[in-house]
Amino acid sequence: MLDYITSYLSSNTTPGESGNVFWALVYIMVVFGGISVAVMAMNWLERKALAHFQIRLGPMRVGPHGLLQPIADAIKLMTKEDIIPAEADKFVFWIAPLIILCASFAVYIVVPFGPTHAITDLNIGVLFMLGVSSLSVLGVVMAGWASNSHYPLIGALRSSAQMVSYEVAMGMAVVSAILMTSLHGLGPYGVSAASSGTGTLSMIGIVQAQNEQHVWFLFKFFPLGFIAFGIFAIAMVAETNRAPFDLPEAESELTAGFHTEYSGLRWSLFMLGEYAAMIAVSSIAVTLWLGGWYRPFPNSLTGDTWDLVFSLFPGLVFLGLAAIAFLGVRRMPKHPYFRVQTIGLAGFGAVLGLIGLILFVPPVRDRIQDIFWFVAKVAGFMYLYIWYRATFPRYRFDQLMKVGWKVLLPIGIGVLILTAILGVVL
Amino acid sequence: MQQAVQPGMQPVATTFFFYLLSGFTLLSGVFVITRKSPVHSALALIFGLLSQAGLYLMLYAPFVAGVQIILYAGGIMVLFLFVIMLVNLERSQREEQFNGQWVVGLLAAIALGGLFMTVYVKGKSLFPYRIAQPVENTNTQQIGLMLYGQYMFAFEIASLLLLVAIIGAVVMAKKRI
Amino acid sequence: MGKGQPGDRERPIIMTDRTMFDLKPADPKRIDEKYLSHLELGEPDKTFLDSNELVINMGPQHPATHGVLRVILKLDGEKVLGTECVIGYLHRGVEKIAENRTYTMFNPYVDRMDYVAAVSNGLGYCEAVEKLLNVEAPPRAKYIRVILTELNRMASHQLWLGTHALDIGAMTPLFYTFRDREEILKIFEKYCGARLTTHAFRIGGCQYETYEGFERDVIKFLDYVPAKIDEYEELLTTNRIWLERTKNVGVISRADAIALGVTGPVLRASGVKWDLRKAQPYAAYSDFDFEIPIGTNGDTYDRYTVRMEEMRQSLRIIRQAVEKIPEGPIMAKVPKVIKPPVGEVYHSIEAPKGELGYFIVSDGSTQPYRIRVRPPSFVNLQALDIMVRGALVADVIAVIGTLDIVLGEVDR
Amino acid sequence: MVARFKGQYGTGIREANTYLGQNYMVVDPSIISEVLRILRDREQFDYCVDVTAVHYPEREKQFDVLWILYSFSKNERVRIKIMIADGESVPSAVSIWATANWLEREVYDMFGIRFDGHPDLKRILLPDGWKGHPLRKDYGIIQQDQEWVKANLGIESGQ
Repeated sequence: MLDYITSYLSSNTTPGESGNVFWALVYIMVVFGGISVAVMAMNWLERKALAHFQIRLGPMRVGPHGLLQPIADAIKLMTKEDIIPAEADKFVFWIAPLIILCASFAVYIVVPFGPTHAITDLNIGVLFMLGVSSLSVLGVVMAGWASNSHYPLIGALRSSAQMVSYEVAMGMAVVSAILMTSLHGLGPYGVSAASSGTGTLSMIGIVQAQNEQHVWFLFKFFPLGFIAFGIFAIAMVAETNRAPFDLPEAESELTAGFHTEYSGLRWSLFMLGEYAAMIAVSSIAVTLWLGGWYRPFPNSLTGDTWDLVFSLFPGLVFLGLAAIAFLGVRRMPKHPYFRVQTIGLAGFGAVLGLIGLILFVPPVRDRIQDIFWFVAKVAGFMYLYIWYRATFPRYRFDQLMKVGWKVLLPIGIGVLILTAILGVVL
Repeated sequence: MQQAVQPGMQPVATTFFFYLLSGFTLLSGVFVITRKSPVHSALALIFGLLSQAGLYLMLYAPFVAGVQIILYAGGIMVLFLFVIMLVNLERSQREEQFNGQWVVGLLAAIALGGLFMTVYVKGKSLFPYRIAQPVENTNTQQIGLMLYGQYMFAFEIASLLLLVAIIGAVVMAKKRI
Repeated sequence: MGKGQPGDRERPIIMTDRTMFDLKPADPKRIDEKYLSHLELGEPDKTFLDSNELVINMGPQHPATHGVLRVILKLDGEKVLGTECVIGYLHRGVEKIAENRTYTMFNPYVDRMDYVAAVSNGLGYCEAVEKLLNVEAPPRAKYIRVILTELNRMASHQLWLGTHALDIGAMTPLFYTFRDREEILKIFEKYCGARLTTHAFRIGGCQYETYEGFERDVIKFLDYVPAKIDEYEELLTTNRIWLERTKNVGVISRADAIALGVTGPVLRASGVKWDLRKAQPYAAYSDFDFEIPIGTNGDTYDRYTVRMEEMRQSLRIIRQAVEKIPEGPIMAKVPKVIKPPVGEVYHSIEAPKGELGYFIVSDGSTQPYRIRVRPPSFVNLQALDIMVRGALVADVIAVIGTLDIVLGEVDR
Repeated sequence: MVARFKGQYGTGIREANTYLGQNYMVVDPSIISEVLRILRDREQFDYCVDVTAVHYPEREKQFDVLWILYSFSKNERVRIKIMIADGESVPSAVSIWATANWLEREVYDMFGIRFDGHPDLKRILLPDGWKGHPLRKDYGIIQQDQEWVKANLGIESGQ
């Protein structure tokens, strides 16, 4: 049994690929645990960032600068009464949030945090991702129907129509990205070009293709990559019912969309699912267009000096966070009431500083590189989500569908065709 | 670039998973028929399709599994659920679930049972001896080649058919657009 | 669509088919049908699969109706066929109370009608009674009145912008506008002790002399705010989605606007260049020069630009007023007990929402015989039905926001 | 303008003068709708500011119904008044100015004056089942329709 475990460590493939069930389970635990922690952190970040956009402070009371707020929310939701409407369809009502949760978490199986740090490397990675993300529509529709009242039903139908139509646009953008993996502009027939490699659907393959071609797909065939990325960015926001496209939860018309009748822990499952879907979709965007786990400018700024500089980044980031925490401690009012909070914040700062120092230790530094850069890029997307939410008013439903079908789709198909032509012609 | 199929790839089709997935498929098949409310049977159908996708994976056909998830579970079943919800199904729920022709049902069951028995008893001799040899490159590429290579014509006809169907649907639901 | 009861109850498809708070077991379909019976609404056009025509009740407690307004919408799918406003939930019978109060006692009631622009209500009432008494407020009092009314117009428009943007989905303007509105309320509080229902004026002039830091505060405010208005504009005016949600939504033509008696920014957005402060100047408005912004095609976006420009014009007026404020008494010689001669008078001012008029009939006693208040919001709300026909449900919310109605004034 | 009307209607125009700079005209109820139409078309009083009423219980013609009009072009305001007894009805001005719809409904709600020709004359501010018209002088200020309150809200009285 022991060698079964250690045998995997030597091989340089993903656990799923090497069929090693034990390590696959470990990876799943790590990734899912990481995602839930990320969701909690995202919850805190969203409330604080949104507040500072709107010149207010956001949660300050629970823990220093509201740091314990997500935990307080979680406890509150767990202890809240879990109401099931009288004539609701018990089974469907119970299973709907589960489906949404499974759909959004299933995407992480293929998300590559590093060359070997992915749960498995399906050679149909992207296809699997598209398929699973379309499953969450089922959950939404069922949630709306099961709560057996008109507002959630209309909200559910609206949001599922929105998700289905933006999935098509998303698919177009993704296909044009995959086309880029194989077309180096060299081989006459991209697909069968035996030269440097065949097109691939596997996520790790795509990232490695970007590295080999020394260009992020965002900048490949200059305008096309960018437009495809733009379409994906818009479609991904609509796919997760966020920011300008959060019509189903538009308070002004329908009360709260498909999860109106849910409460307590069941409702928090929806929130967990929504945030997980957000992180999942932005990690796909990072993989496809921003060169997965490679550090920025992997090829142009090569040489060990640059490697050293970039490798220091993780440590510096954590030390910076620790500095901000200590700045907060210094600015905390001296009143005894705040003593607990100052100690808490100081402790938090110390922990961050410690992590920062550990990250400078060479062996740790190399191993952490891939994961750090991937997570940093995804975090950038998260901030984008919050920024959208603060600035944009809401689309009306028919405008939303118009943008989906009449704007994104034609451009998507156009980009697809142009990429193919450019690939063959160049 | 990693090869399509490494020689060291352990067989995914461990027997445990096989029985598990086929069991799920059968179970959901039964549920589809017996459930009283149409939404429950639709859910059972979705579950059945997903477990079928798992079976495809075991036959080294990830592309078909992916398509199965996207098209069947993600696309068609959503439309099923839409139709079930929008059309007011109260009357059908109250009708007698199993109507009279159980005699015909019984005959069909016996015939099918006989077929299964013959296959089970005769075993291998019924089928020509072929083992599923590993394919030379990835399943998706193979399908891509054939789809756009040999069966190009059929592919175009199918897309034309779909186009006509879409236009028909639009005309049917058209108000004065 | 809902799950059928085992029994054979036909389930009508309307929002409030099972209201828990329905005291009388009246059939909900009958109540809503009765309201809409008179409107000659086109039958929803039948498509191949017959569409279900829906009666939705945007009830009194709805997040987007500014106060207790109930709008019954007859929908064909998403499109609005017709609306019926049910108002009166906030009716306090102000005009009946007026007949049993003396002139000075009625003054605070006036602030409670349009609680967002309380100062303008007070100004209208005091000037109407002064006209009845044939008394003229001293120049310094007039200037103070103009400054406070224009500040109040600014505050009312800021509140409108915040809530209107929130209804359409943009959350941030709400906080920007309320932060700046706070400055104005501080000035009111320092001057007359109250922030919202200020009761700042008396018949014949102003009650209080301006506190010594008044001019300094107002000037500090005048220097601080223009940049902030640019901030609102920066956030919304060129915002793609904002344009999409407001361009030609709730359009009302010039002729309809005049026929429906709509006044204020809503009328000016339809292209009618008419402002009471210019047409029939009152309270020292004739001494200041300012423009009247007008719109072209009377849609929500034009009303937005008109009100934003009006905010800037108010600042210009206040600046001129503060610089040219004369010295002198602030109260005209008005008898302790006001007994106006027998007669009647109609006086109206330009409130932030539109023309606010007072028609006072006096029978020579200390109590007015009849006071009729002409509320701009009540008449503007009447135009909702025309503006919303053929629009979508989301637009109804936007149009209610752009009409800038306050229910206290609609119901009186 | 008053001279033109006097010439046309003679006795129909009861009285026309100005008080505190605001001119008003008292008209005979029978010809009120033509006068209003002429005022709008010929005299361009295209904006009907307000329709209201005043109750004088001691007079035999108890109610004064007023139309306050304003003309954009001439920047001028005028008040047209008619005197009617209790129970008489007044021709509705909805066909002339659309704004009169709700204003007349409120006058009916508060005074009980019926406007014939009005598309949908019913109470606007008070609940439908309410009895009595509050703004009449004989309607006491503390009196309040107990019976409606008991039936609908199930409480003794609003006080």
